[in-house]
Amino acid sequence: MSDDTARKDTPEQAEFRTYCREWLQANKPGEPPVRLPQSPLEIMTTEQLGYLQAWQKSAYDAGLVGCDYPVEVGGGGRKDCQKIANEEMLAARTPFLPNVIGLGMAAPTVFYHAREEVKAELLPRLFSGEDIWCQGFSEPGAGSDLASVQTFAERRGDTWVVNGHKVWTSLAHFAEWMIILLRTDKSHKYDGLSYFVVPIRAALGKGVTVRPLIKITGETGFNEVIFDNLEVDDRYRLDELGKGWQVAMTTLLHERGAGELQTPRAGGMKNKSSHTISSSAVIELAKNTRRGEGTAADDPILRDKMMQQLIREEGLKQNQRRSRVQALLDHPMRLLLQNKLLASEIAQSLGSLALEVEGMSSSLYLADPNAPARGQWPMAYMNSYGMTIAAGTSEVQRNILGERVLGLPKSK
Amino acid sequence: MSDDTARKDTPEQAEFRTYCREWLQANKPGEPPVRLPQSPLEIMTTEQLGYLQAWQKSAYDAGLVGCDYPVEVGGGGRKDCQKIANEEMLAARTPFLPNVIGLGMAAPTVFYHAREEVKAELLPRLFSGEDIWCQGFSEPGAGSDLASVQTFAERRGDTWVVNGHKVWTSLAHFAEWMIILLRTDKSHKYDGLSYFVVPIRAALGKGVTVRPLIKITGETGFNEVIFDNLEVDDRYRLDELGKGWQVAMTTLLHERGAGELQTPRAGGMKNKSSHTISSSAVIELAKNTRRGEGTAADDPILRDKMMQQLIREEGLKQNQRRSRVQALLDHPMRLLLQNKLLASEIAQSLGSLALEVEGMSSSLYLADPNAPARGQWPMAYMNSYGMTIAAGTSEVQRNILGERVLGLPKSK
Amino acid sequence: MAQPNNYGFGEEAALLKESAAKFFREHFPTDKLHALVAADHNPDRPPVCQWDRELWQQLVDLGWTMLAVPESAGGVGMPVAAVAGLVEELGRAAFPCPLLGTLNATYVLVACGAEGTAALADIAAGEAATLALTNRHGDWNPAATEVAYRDGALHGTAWFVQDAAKCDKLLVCASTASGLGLFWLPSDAQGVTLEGDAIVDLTRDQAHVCFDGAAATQVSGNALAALNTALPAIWTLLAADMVGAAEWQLQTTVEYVGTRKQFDRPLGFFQAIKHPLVEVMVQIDAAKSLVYNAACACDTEAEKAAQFAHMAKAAASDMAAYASSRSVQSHGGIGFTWECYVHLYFKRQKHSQMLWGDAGWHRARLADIVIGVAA
Amino acid sequence: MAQPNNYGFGEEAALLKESAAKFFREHFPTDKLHALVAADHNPDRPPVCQWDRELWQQLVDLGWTMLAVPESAGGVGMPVAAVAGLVEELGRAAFPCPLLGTLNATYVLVACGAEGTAALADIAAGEAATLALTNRHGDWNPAATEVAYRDGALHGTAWFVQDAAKCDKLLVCASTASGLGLFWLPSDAQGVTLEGDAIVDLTRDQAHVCFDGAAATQVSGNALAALNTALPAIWTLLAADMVGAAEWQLQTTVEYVGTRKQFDRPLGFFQAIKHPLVEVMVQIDAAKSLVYNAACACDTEAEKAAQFAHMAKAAASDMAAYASSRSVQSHGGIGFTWECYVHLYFKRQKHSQMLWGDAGWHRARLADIVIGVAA
Repeated sequence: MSDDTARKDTPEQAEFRTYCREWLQANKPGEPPVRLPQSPLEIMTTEQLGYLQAWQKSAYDAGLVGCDYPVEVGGGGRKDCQKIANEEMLAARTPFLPNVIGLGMAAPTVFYHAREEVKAELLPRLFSGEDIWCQGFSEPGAGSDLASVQTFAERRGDTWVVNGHKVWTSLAHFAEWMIILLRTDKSHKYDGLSYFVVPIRAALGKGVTVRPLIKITGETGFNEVIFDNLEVDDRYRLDELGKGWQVAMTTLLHERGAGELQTPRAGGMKNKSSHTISSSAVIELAKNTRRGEGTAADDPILRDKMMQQLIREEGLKQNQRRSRVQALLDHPMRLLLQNKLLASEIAQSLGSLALEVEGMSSSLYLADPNAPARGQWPMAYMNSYGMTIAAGTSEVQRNILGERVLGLPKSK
Repeated sequence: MSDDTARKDTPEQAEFRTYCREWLQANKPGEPPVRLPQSPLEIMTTEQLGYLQAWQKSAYDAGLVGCDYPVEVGGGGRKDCQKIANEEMLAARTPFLPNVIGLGMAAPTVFYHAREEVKAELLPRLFSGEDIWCQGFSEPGAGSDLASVQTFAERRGDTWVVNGHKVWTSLAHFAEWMIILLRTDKSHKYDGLSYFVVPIRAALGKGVTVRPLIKITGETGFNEVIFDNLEVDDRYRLDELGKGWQVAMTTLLHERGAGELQTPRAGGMKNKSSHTISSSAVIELAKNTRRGEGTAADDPILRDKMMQQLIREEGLKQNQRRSRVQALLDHPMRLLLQNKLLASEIAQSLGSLALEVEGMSSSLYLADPNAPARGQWPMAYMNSYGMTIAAGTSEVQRNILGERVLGLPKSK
Repeated sequence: MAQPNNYGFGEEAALLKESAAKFFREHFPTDKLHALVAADHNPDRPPVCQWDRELWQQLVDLGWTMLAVPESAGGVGMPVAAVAGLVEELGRAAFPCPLLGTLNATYVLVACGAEGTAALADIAAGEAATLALTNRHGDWNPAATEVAYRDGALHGTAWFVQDAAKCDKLLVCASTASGLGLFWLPSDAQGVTLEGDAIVDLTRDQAHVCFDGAAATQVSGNALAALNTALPAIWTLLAADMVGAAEWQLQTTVEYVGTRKQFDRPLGFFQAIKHPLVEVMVQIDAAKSLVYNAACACDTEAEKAAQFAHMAKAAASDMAAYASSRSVQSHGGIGFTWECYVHLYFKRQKHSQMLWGDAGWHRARLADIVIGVAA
Repeated sequence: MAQPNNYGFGEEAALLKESAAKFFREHFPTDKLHALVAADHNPDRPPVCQWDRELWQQLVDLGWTMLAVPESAGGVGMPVAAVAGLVEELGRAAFPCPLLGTLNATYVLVACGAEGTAALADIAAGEAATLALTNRHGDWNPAATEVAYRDGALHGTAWFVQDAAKCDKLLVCASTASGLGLFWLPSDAQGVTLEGDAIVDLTRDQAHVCFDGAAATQVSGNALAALNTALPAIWTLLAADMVGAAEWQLQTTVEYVGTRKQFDRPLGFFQAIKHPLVEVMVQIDAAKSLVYNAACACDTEAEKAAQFAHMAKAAASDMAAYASSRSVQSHGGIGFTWECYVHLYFKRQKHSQMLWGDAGWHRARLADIVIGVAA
């Protein structure tokens, strides 16, 4: 980190930063034994997962994960220290934390809306990564339009009986728990929704079936989950009956990085083989790609496109920086709500540019020894559509921005 | 014309083509005494109009205008000969015909929907160009949404009393007659519309006021027309009461070149000073624009953009050619309905490209002696917004294509 | 000479296009394609060649592989415009087969004149062929070939050879003592090894072909002249394939968004979905019009053929990228799954975009013709 | 050295930006601008300089023209980041005045070191200045200047001089016996003729300045060094002006489409209108963020200043083109009329896009820095 960042630390943060730095120097894991996926959502093998879970556990035990949560729920009881840990883990180029849905979406939602004893029961193993979490919002009939969730929970005394079908549930095949949006009342669209946490692994064959969905890349990694009379204790309901939509907002807000609590983040470690997804990687690719007499990096049109890409990336980066400078902001959500749209579309144009740089070699895929960058670019380009579609398509993001920020009339 | 085209002529067409060629050789007007506008809708001075009216009159007297209309209404009584005349007039690079709204929109509408005696009264002087026509569809509150016309016609026996406000009426300041969409019934949106022809020049000060509107280019040329108790005889109503919307469709269909009757067209003549609006003109511009050591035509990025432009132009041209090859068509309107959208957007990107080629010199406007191409490109670029907005914005065109051709559900 | 108004696309051509459409509709619906090529989803899957040999044989028996072979050489001698109609339907079906390669070889052999007739007879006899002239960098300049002809045999490797595993013959561009030559040989000849590539596109196979002293018949001593004559038709037919594939993408997507509901409306109600699909249609139509214009130029206006073919392939490549992108995006989550057919065309189009030069490559060459070579 | 997280945009800067916003809101609403510059619509109108001298004087009295002058030279010595905030508000008001020119001259003079101090004193004393270094082809490479200094006087013509008619002083780049030099002289000096240009932009004046043996004070013998130091700030401030102008375009258009009804709905209901305006906002925000990043680099990270300023101006130019286009299109027919204010900003933005290099020019230079000069 730049000293400048350090300069702004509180005494607690400064002391904690030093601690993190020293611990990471001593304990950062070495070169992984397996090819690491590009993100936690692409974890495909138990080898990958095992290696990453071990890392999260050690980071948690050292106090680098969940620092800002109270001690009672398994947190570190510190103040504004997660960002310090994140900065140091990123600087140290550690592996990423595998329990990404748990840390980014489930933890804050459970923390703000679950009963005390449930928090104490679930959060420690979530922070340690021992329990992987997944999310059950989307359904075959409810994609962008979350509120039309049909999966139904019927009350039987203190038990709920769940029937229905969730899709795009990343990590479900590894998950112990799922945060889930359920319909408890068919007569109201929004107020008929309630929010639960439900067991997955423990209930396999006992009301829960997990089927892998295959992406257009050929990768597995996300799933459909079918509920057939799964019984869930009422204690696992979050907040009041019919308040599911409001609870889901907590989840989505934190997913977009717009929530109260800092999500624990680590990463930066790459296999020697693997490549980052950024314009600088494409520039490197171009420098190493022969074009006529020279390289693709000499082609004026590709140079122009690579600079357009670089400028868009820097713009997003500077948006995130400016979003913390009050005097240069108007609408509070204006920049935050752009993050997902920009990140996903920048990734998409980057992928398409990389294929243009590779030219005919972009036809070569993972298993081809002659594929540039081991065929990651065609895969990255295809995966970018997961980003522009999942968690609210780009079209929905633009509606949200037009309506919430610009105040234009609703399009629905 | 290519011999190939000639090869396809019927005997009547072949004989008429020869006649046109000979007449044009003998009677094509010489270099105009005034700067010609880029299109009839930009006619600003009576000098320009006078010169062009004289030309239309002589072409009409020679039988080159209105050839396919029956003799009774002042036409030539020929079959499929207007296209021959058009081809020959274009090939001969004559001036264009000034009464463009009359020929393209009013004539077919009057012909299909007016009473016999009204046709005989109005069409001859329309064809000859002695009477200039204008169109009164748009209103301050009815732009793209034509059907919300408010200008009201109240019946008093055989007379209609018109009150209201029309805008974007090109040529109104020269016009003798206006085709106009009026509301005759406030209780039905579509069926409450009726279609009339109303006098303009004769009624100035007697119920009609014409005010010039100024375009963002600074040019005048279109107007707003205010009706204050203008009295119109019922004979000037076209078709039945409440059928205005259907009649307007005849007008718009012919405006889009999708109608039964071929619109008389001429043109191609340029002042020595004036420049065409096409990618080849921009390529010329680039060749004559210094850039560093070379010219703008050596800049790879500009070359790429100029070729994109050229390809779009050729694509539109080939669309029009393919639209007459049945075996290569599916939906009958699919290509025709794209014409306006493509032509206007191609003109817009062309203008913007020309400014990029000119660089800092694009800051110079008409009166500047150092302005490239006499400052026509900044003006052309600005005028292109007239094209993407008028007669149904590009947004509306896309709705029409999506709904009528692709069969997608209506967006309204 | 001027082009005929109707692109020379007469009744015979219309009939051929219709029967091709009918043939693929009946014999090769998309679910059959998916079952044939998408059984194994593993992204690490090794090189593989998946096609329906019987169906291909029917296509050969229909005479479609010899359409471009002149009657003098025992073929049908159809104009490029008519062949483009057939290829458009082939693209719409994304039918995995060596037809394009065979047609490409045909045009090159025709341009070789007398020396090419024997080889053309093989094609007229129903053999499939493909071109081998690209180097490891995917350079489309034939002079960059890595294959050399010496001592009566070919040495070196040709890269990015399309549908190689489906072909009986190879038409190879190789450097010789006296410039670039073209050579004809069986793909299973002594000294020829096909190294399959592991590619993204599931509807094609691709290989780099290693020549280690393979005997071959020279069919031209002036490869550049022959190729320059033939390439416009080659570019045009690939563009026709892309137009057909894009029509499938548009139609399939329009059907989906017309029925799939979100926010209590069919997706197609929303202009954010509708207008991009209109733009797809607009781009398809321009590319299609440019394809038949280029084809017609190949048939009747040779001096304009290259210029118009550059336009057609450039337009088709940009169009295909956009059509593919919208086909997946408009399908939403389901479009991101292997089960949904759109990825088959998405991948085929990506491959076609780069094949025989991407949009920028063709525009750069067009500029050299229209503007003149840059100072 | 690293940049401060907040761009060094502290309380003082925030205060300045607010007071500037307030000043223009109160003293120069858009109707006042329209009345001032749009009285004559004639497209053939001769060159003209229209501005509000009194209001400019108030701005001078507020000390805003000497903000960038170091305290040592009698100025305020504000960081570029703070000045950018002021210029953003100036752009939002499209206020016709020579502030940008004066700031540009200031940064160049500061970079001239000791030789520049006397000239800086003129600016600190409230004089307005502008740069004169472009040739007739609008080449942004100062070495291409057509002005030469010989026998103690300037000869030749400087083109595309901004707001020349509003300035007291000129800062001229001229070739000398010993390389490129910078010269300072009164704009009404003996031997100086301002030839006004007839320009599209109604909110600026522009001239080509003819020097015919005009005496001038040399302020630098190494113009390139001084300009290379100053240009990043110059590019950044112009980009800030464009961001402010675009915020006006966005806000004005959003208000219009929120009220104007078509098909019984406010225009803004339609995604074909809404989503492009969202895209305008997204592009404004990226440009704005890049502007303050570049400004901060000018203040604290000189070695990155050029790189970040190229990004800012490139992003701002593309953004301005799009924002202008959507502002007119979304207004429909009314947006195409002289009466509607949007054309004032449309034209100012078009001018700014080209001024000091368009997007492509800046990206090409950025590429030389980031990728290295092409082989």
